[in-house]
Amino acid sequence: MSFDLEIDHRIGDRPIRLRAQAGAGLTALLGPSGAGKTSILNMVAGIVAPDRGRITVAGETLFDSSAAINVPASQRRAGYVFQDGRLFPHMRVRANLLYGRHGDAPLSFEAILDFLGIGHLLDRWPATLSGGEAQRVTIGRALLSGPRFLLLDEPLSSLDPARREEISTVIERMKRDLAMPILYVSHDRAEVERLADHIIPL
Amino acid sequence: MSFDLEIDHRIGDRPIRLRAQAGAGLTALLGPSGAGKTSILNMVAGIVAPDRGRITVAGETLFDSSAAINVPASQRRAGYVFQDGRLFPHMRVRANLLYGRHGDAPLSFEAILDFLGIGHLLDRWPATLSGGEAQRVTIGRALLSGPRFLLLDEPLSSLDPARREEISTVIERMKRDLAMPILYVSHDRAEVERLADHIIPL
Amino acid sequence: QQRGPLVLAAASMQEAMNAAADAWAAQRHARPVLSFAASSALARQIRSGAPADLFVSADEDWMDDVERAGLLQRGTRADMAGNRLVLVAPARAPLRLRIARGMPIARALGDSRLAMANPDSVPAGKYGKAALAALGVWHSVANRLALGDNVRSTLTLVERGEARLGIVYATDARASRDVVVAGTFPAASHAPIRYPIARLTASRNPEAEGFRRFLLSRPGQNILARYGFSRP
Amino acid sequence: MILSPEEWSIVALSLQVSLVAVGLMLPVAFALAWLLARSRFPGKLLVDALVHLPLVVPPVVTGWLLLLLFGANGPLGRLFEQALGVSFMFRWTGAALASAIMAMPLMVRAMRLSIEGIDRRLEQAAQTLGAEPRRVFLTISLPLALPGILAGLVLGFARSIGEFGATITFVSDVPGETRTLPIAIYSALQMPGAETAVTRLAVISILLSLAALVASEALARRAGGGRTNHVL
Amino acid sequence: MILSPEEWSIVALSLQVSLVAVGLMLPVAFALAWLLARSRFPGKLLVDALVHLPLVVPPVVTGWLLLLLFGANGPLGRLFEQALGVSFMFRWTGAALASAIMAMPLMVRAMRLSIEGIDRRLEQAAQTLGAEPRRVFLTISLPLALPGILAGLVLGFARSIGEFGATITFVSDVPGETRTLPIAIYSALQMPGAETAVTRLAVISILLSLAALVASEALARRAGGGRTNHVL
Ligand SMILES: Nc1ncnc2c1ncn2[C@@H]1O[C@H](COP(=O)(O)OP(=O)(O)OP(=O)(O)O)[C@@H](O)[C@H]1O
Ligand SMILES: Nc1ncnc2c1ncn2[C@@H]1O[C@H](COP(=O)(O)OP(=O)(O)OP(=O)(O)O)[C@@H](O)[C@H]1O
Ligand code: MOO
Ligand SMILES: [Mg+2]
Ligand SMILES: [Mg+2]
Repeated sequence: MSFDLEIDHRIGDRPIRLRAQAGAGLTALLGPSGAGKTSILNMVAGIVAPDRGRITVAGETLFDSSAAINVPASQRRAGYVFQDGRLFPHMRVRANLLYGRHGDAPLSFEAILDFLGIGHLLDRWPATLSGGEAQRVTIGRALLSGPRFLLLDEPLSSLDPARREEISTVIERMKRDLAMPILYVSHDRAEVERLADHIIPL
Repeated sequence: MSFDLEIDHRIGDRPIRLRAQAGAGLTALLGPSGAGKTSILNMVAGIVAPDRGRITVAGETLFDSSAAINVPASQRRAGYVFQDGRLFPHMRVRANLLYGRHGDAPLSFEAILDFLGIGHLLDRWPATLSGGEAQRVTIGRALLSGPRFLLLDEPLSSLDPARREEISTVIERMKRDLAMPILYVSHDRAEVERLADHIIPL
Repeated sequence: QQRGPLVLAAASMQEAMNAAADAWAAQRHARPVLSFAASSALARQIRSGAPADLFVSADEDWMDDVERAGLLQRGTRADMAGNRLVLVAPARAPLRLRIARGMPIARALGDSRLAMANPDSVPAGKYGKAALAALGVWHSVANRLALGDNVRSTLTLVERGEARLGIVYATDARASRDVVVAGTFPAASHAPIRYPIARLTASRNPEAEGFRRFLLSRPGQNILARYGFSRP
Repeated sequence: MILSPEEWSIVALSLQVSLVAVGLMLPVAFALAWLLARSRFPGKLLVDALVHLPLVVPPVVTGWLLLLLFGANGPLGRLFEQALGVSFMFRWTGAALASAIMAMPLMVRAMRLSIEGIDRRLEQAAQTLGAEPRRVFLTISLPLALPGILAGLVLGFARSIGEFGATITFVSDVPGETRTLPIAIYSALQMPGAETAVTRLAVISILLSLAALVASEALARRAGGGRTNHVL
Repeated sequence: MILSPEEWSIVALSLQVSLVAVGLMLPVAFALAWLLARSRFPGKLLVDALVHLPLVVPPVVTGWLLLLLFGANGPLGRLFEQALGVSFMFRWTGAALASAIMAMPLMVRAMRLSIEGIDRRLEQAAQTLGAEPRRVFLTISLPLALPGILAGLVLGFARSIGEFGATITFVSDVPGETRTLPIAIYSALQMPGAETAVTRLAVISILLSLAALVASEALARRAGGGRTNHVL
């Protein structure tokens, strides 16, 4: 099982409830805006603790309210590409990319610069990046942190088709060659159909 | 002529140069990430002054470096949907929506709440909105400001297909029924093909 | 070289005490370390166990306070200097007033105020109030006062002409070029003004007693007199 | 704790002085903070240094400078008297002026810090929505700087409630006009054995600024609303 | 302006006292600011009030309280003497302690303001990248709070350079140990006619803090880099 999720949570006045198991490969979370997709990624990443439930990724239990297990976010080794970027504004692009660097990174620094096309941005401050440039740096930062699984929240929105294609290829390679579990949020039907092995509707 | 653009600008070490004229309807700006699309919208909106050039929208000259014309952003009446949202964090959704309210708004407050599906969010703070919810509020705020033209920077990214469909319909209606000039940035080929009357490649 | 004794002295004695310390040092003694502050602050420091040698107070009350706390070496308290109280006016608007019973001080003030130190807390103010009361004019100025936290701030107000009259010590008036003495209060109109000195029980410096005696000796007294202090 | 009538009047005066001081300084400090945060101009460093001046020199020096400038014989003092009929000497207005000047650097710094933190892109967004500069300032910049404004108010008020040195040097201690809490406290501190009175007055001061603290926290919470995070 | 050897030693002492005071207070103030910004706990208001205390009560009262606590007979004074061999009375260490306490409220407020402005989502992002709390704090929170830390340092340093009332009340005016710039200024002010000396010393103070100002602005600019706007 890649993901075994059992989540009961209330955010504001909206209840979020999910029971899902997904096998190897890429699992797409599908649902309308506001359905709770980002909230679920946050819970799997360990940023938000569900009110109740259990979260198991690749056989490891990251959270279990009944057993009082809650692995800290810093030890979950999720490669989380946030919907809202969250580059560190006080570090240049290079420092952002290297922030979580980990020996186990599936791709080398150079390879990542290359396929994301961000080699020329290394000395820039995040505030000077265009929308798509910032998004690519965010993806690079997550991949360089040596993740055991990926949480991708609309990672390809605001990228041009050529770039999209390249990054999709890399994502496919990671799930195939590295057997990396991936939880993927997107509204693009074509994208989901191409990439997803499982779909969890919300 | 909807848009008559003649722009020479340097941002950081990247030169942005554009000569384009586009007739009535929706004009799509197409180009890879970092090509300068957002920068151009900023210049048309009046947030950034080009180093040199002329910007005319629907016959009105908003900027002309040779004639020292530079209409302030507040008087250009652009309905600008920013790539990065920019909701006012200290105002609730209602106040955000009404901030630029103008008698000439093409759609009533209720109609906008309705087709954007944000009626239930009126009393919420922007910080509690999901990505798609925030984006819809941003669109609503721009439409309610009684714009004479629209600047849309990837307005439909991070929206689910159903919502996307509805908003596309409204955008089409505005350009058709109100003859509103629209400058549109998107990477979604299908979207552009459906909506655009003219395409400016960058 | 051995450190000189630490002397805590009232701020108003600064120049005179410095001169005395220089003279003492010229006799091949270590120069005393002089520390000036308001007598109240010094007394509190002594009470909190400060390791000092001599205390010179501008005020008998604070010396009494320290004595009651048992912090004075028995038999070392003595009156070191005296002073006179004067009425001063700005040099730019000089004024002479015969200081006597029922003097027209209120009229002399006009719409201005009488600057003096706070009679509840500062010694110069205490003496000033007593003197005005003895002359029967306190009530005529009681609501026309500008009270300072020390003699120096009173002096400044008169120097600047913000107050037409002020009550300060003769030593202060003498040191300032911007005020003139309008009159000197009769010694009988207030309690004698005395600056007591004493050695503290915390004193360890072998030269402390020597310096104390020097201050009370004829050469020491002559130095103080140069700065306008009278014999106690 | 039951206050005596005299204590009440001191408290009332202190409040009046501090509120007027902080109230008057608020727009001035904000304007200075804005200028320092947003503009580059020759002499900016000088303005910055002048703003910090009352923090850097001891309060008595500030009081002395105020006396030179705003005394009845000072150039600005004359101006205010003639133009507005406002005089400062020995008046509560002078105490308020001294407090305001002493509070200035604290207020400016806090506000400047918040102004520098404003996300300029939000101001641009407001412009494109048709807001002219005035409206952008009032509805976007000002509310976004609110945390700094509140912090500045708290710091300024606390400083005012505690201001002593500049006030007494400038306008002296005139009961009912300039005898604020700290001046009363200082007088009491100079009297042996008046520690109880000091403590009472100090506790009153603390309670006053506690009230200000609570009020500001409540305001901050109300205004804070959902602002803890920026979104998208 | 050429300084006399005595003036040089006063400047050196002032710098030593202020730098030690601000340096020692920096971590304490940051910890307090962090606590007040991030935690909710019973008694938080009390801590907040205590932090503001040195601002609210007149400096002499703070000095008096320091004397009671840290004097040779005070409970904390004894503790420091026995545990660390550090004594405060009449020593520059006492002047530094007084300065640090007086600077505290300003430093805490400025830092707190910046800490409250930190975007928590960035700290979360760092966590998901494998950073444990310590690293998140050092690499994200601390640098993001830098503008407030710098503002706190400037305010604290300026306040230290100007601190007078608490210092003289606590550790008196001892040349070479506690005679900092403001105390020297005060001494000079007590002597009629010493206005030139006062002005010289005041100008030195101002130049010192101007230097601090310039240094902080330069630091802020260097650290600021591209931080003026948050992005995406
Ligand atoms: N301050 C700056 N210094 C250097 N380069 C800058 C600066 N600001 C922007 N740029 C560059 O200018 C280019 C144009 O940016 P712009 O935001 O207009 O791109 P865009 O076409 O909107 O891209 P995207 O589709 O990724 O949003 C980008 O390459 C960006 O990195
Ligand atoms: N503090 C809050 N109070 C009330 N409701 C909240 C709060 N925070 C989030 N919500 C709501 O929780 C729901 C789930 O949000 P979430 O961000 O998970 O949605 P999402 O599925 O990612 O949507 P999108 O596709 O638009 O990004 C949304 O409707 C949002 O408005
Ligand atoms: O010399 Mo004093 O103790 O200021 O009156
Ligand atoms: Mg989302
Ligand atoms: Mg863009």
